[in-house]
Amino acid sequence: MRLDVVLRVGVKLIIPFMLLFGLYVQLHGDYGPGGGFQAGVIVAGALIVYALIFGLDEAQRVVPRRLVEFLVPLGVLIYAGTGAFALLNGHNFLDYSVLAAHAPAGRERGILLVEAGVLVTVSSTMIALFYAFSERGR
Amino acid sequence: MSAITAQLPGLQVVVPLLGAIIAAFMRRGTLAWAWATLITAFTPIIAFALLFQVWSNGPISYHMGGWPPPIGIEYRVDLLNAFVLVLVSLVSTIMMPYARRSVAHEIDGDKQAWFYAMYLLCLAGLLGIAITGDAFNAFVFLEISSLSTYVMIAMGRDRRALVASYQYLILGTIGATFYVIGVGLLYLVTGSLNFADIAARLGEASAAFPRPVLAGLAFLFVGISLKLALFPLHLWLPNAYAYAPSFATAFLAATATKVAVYLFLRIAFSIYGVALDLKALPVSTVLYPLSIAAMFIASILAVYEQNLKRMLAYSSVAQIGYITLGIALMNQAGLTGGIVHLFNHALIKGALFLALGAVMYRAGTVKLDDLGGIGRTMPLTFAAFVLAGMSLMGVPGTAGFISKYYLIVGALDAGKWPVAFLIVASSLIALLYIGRAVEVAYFRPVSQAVAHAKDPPLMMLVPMLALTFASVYFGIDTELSAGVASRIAELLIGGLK
Amino acid sequence: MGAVQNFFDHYNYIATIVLMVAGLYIVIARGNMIKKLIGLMLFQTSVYLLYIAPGKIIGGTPPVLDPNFTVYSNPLPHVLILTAIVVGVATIALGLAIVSRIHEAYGTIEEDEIFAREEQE
Amino acid sequence: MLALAPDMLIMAALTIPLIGALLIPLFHNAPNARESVTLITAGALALTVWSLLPHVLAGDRPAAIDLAVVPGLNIAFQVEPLGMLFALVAATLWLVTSVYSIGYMRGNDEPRQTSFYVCFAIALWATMGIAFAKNLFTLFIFYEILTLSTYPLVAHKANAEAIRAGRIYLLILIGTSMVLLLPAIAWTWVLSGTLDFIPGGILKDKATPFALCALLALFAFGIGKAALMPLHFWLPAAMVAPTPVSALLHAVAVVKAGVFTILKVIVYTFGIETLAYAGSGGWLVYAAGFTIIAASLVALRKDNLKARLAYSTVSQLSYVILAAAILAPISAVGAAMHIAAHAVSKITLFFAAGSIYTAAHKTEISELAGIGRRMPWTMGAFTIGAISMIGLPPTAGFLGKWFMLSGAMQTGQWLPIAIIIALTFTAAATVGLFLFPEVPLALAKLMAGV
Repeated sequence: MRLDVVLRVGVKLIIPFMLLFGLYVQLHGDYGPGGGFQAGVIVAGALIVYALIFGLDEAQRVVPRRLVEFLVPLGVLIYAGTGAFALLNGHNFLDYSVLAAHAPAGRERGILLVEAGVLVTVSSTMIALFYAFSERGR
Repeated sequence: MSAITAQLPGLQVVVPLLGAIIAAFMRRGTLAWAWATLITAFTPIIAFALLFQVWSNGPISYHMGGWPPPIGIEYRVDLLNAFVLVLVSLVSTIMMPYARRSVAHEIDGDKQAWFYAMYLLCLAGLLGIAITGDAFNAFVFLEISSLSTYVMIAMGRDRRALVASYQYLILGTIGATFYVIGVGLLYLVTGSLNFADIAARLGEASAAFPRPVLAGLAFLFVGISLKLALFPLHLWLPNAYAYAPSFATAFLAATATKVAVYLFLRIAFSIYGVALDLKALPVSTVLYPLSIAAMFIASILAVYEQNLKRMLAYSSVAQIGYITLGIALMNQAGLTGGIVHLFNHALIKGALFLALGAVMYRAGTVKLDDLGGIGRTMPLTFAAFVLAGMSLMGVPGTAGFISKYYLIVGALDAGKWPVAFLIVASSLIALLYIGRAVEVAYFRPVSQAVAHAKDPPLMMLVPMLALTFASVYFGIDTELSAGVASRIAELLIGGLK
Repeated sequence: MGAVQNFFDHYNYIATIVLMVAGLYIVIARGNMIKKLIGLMLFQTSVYLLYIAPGKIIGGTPPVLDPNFTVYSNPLPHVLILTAIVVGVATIALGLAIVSRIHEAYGTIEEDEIFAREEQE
Repeated sequence: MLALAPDMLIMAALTIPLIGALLIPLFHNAPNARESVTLITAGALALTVWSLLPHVLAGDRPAAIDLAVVPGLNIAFQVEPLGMLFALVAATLWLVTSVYSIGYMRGNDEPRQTSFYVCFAIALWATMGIAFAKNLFTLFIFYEILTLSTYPLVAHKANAEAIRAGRIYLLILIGTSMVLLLPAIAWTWVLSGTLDFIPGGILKDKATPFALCALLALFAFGIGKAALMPLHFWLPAAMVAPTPVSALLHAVAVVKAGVFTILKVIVYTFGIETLAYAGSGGWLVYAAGFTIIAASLVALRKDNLKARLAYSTVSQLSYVILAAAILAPISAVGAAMHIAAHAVSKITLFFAAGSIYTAAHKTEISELAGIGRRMPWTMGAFTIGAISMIGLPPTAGFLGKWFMLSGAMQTGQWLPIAIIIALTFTAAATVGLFLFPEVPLALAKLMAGV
């Protein structure tokens, strides 16, 4: 009889809500406290909780190490790429007004993309850190 | 064409930054090296274009994200930062061909690509510090370059590299945090983060809140001094330089401290100097004794050092003393001397550390006692070492002499003839430590470790010789070094209140 | 009375300074590398406070343009400190990574023991 | 004689030794070809320099290259009579020394001969640069190059003694030039805004007598190559070098570069009249006089032949300084004469010393009893050189002293006259003791008998 059955079941229940909350924080960043950084940590938290309860191997089956290492620079690339897109269109770096016909709309879209990049990088960095430290002990 | 020209300040940082990200995707060291070389080679082109623009048309202002300052981040290029940009990008470009063999020799295969990503990130950070006109943005770039530097140092073969990296991390973070506290105090009293805007508001703010303004200066001063390894805040430097991979050492010695000096000049002359009477502030009073102590104590420590890399590291601390002494003099000739030494020392130390990297590559050690007779087995490498060493001593006809000459004239102009004597007396100590290496290299019998050593492959030899040549050449043709430096000094002094 | 007034007017700065000095003291006084990092973290946190606290304006609202409000809190410090926090996290993570490798290489994370081991060689 | 334009000749004189230095290592494994390169280079240089002479004698002051390093600091060359004389002496004697050193180096089977010849050529290049320098800055550059290029020659033997001597050599010469000469140059620049050598000097009315005095002290002691006491001991130390080095460099090129520089500084930077008027040069007479006497006395006591010659050189160098310090135009001529005369006679003495070492492996004077009969030619030359050193007519040494005395008479300075005359006797005694070492023994016996 495994004593941690409560934890196992509880975590399985919690994780979807954690991910959803992460998404909420991410998207609510436009209007209130929130954004990619906070959301990234929450999303990573979901996986870390999973790994804590089910073990590192299980977690790495879900999100492999290679994928994490790929996602870290990818997020930064999304962020920098958005800025570079403006450059390629003859505007200054990070000038998001080019992303749509109407400048404020373009800026909104730009922020959305940048925050998405931040989400990817922050969450994957957190997971990468967790993997890196937890693998050390083995 | 003009569209690109307008984007140059942005590209200066964005190119290596994007390059670093893409390098992080790579797995193979050689590929990452080729990529890093390509990216690095772009940067001096941009820097020179900026320098020419600034030289003919005056300062350039670039608005990040299209937001005008002081709301948005401004990249502001004047002669001083264009000069630093040229220096950093040019030296790294010259060094890049060297990196491949040296890095392959000292770093495990699967970590090489990561090393180049860190290198590009560090380059982006350094260029970013040099180009930005925003105090907080400078902090971010400072941390970008520092964090990547810690990683590069920790990649050294020796386990002591880890401790060195840790110590640098602690001190570097304290330094950066001090800097950001200083910026915070300035922000509280002026409400702005833009260098030019702070300068415009500081006079008024200082009248209302004199103490936070002074405290801000102290925090900025200490923070940056930690980064530029001003004596006695240099403790992180010798070990970090000694145990980092050879290429990283050469790169950092040539660029990182120089950029910190730039930041110091910017804060002192473009913010405090514009708003307040710089000579009345306790900048020179503190800098004089510290610079002179650095020149002597660090040089003497270098004389007693057995590990050649550490020896040169101590010498770097001493040479930084010369640069800060030039700043402390605060007159035309002295400041020119400081700035031109920034340039010359980058070339000289770059050449010296590359030569030691070649020794490490062939002989596997840089302990002086193991290197008997190396001058005969690695003739070109050690010829480069001796020539660059002469430049370090300030032998006339080399670049080092030009800096010392300006410093001496600056000291005499300021009526401080004892300082002039201290400058020349301390450069004599350089003779001792370079001479010690020369004696071992040429007049001792060939030792075990170097018996089968020979000059490194061409890809390593050419950058080393190029920098050596430059460190002599700029003692004869000083158009690009002293010419620009004296113009910068004129502008900085002219801008003082 | 004036002193008390002064204290409550500037209590955020006093908290900042206490944190700052405490952090710095730990960094300098402790030989354990993890404790040093904790001190460093505390030190950095004090800076976050230094920036954030003055950004709040009494009676100000979140800085979303709205015709009903005229006084907004300053959003800039938050943005700056968000960046600073990220930098801080990265620094601490890197520091911890280095410490764990030092532990593997030396078998200890006490600075004096490490130096003693270096001396022996 | 080469029929080239004078500025081309200057360029040639400044490039030929350098080309030689670059070519010599190429023949590392072919000693005969290597030595031929040395000889050809030396010959070409001598020819070039002699070709310059008619132009200078005709009153021409040819100049070449004017490269501004930084505003106010130019690398520029111009030939004036003093420099011409120095270049002639050095270039001619290089040719002679080259022949001699080939024999010496082979005869003694010295190691690292290639680097020896390379450094020698670079040293000569530096000497030419010093001779033809148009301003203090150029002179200073080549002055330092000369020090650095002769350092490997001093430490050539690479044993503990040679390395120690090399350290002293480098430390004293670089030390004095960095710590004293460089500030002196910078100070001159700050005072006058130029560093050019201009007849009559550049410091007239620019500085107080006290400042002039201090500046002169910086120069006199900063130019360590002139071996003014107490900064002379690098010269005896340098005697561990192979004899050709001692002969050409430490009797001619290096030390003469020192006194030549002092002479140039006094004549063209301070201006004789400026100094004489300000009365700031008086102490130099005493300093030089002291060096002359003290070094002579030390020389008398030295048993090692080369060491004795070295101290004799220290003493003779101060003659030149003394002559310059008299501050009369005619004594400056005497100083120049003495540079040439001493060069020729001292190199003869060194050659003789080297020959003795090569042939008999003897270095101490006490071991040399009867050497004159075994090596009659060598010792004949030695005697003639020695007589010239004493300054007896009709040798070259006499002329120099004659002019110096005239200068001192003109200005009515009796101290220098006394020193010069006294020292003539000392020098005679030195040589006499060497030629007839049994005399003191006889004297001692005589005294004992009494």
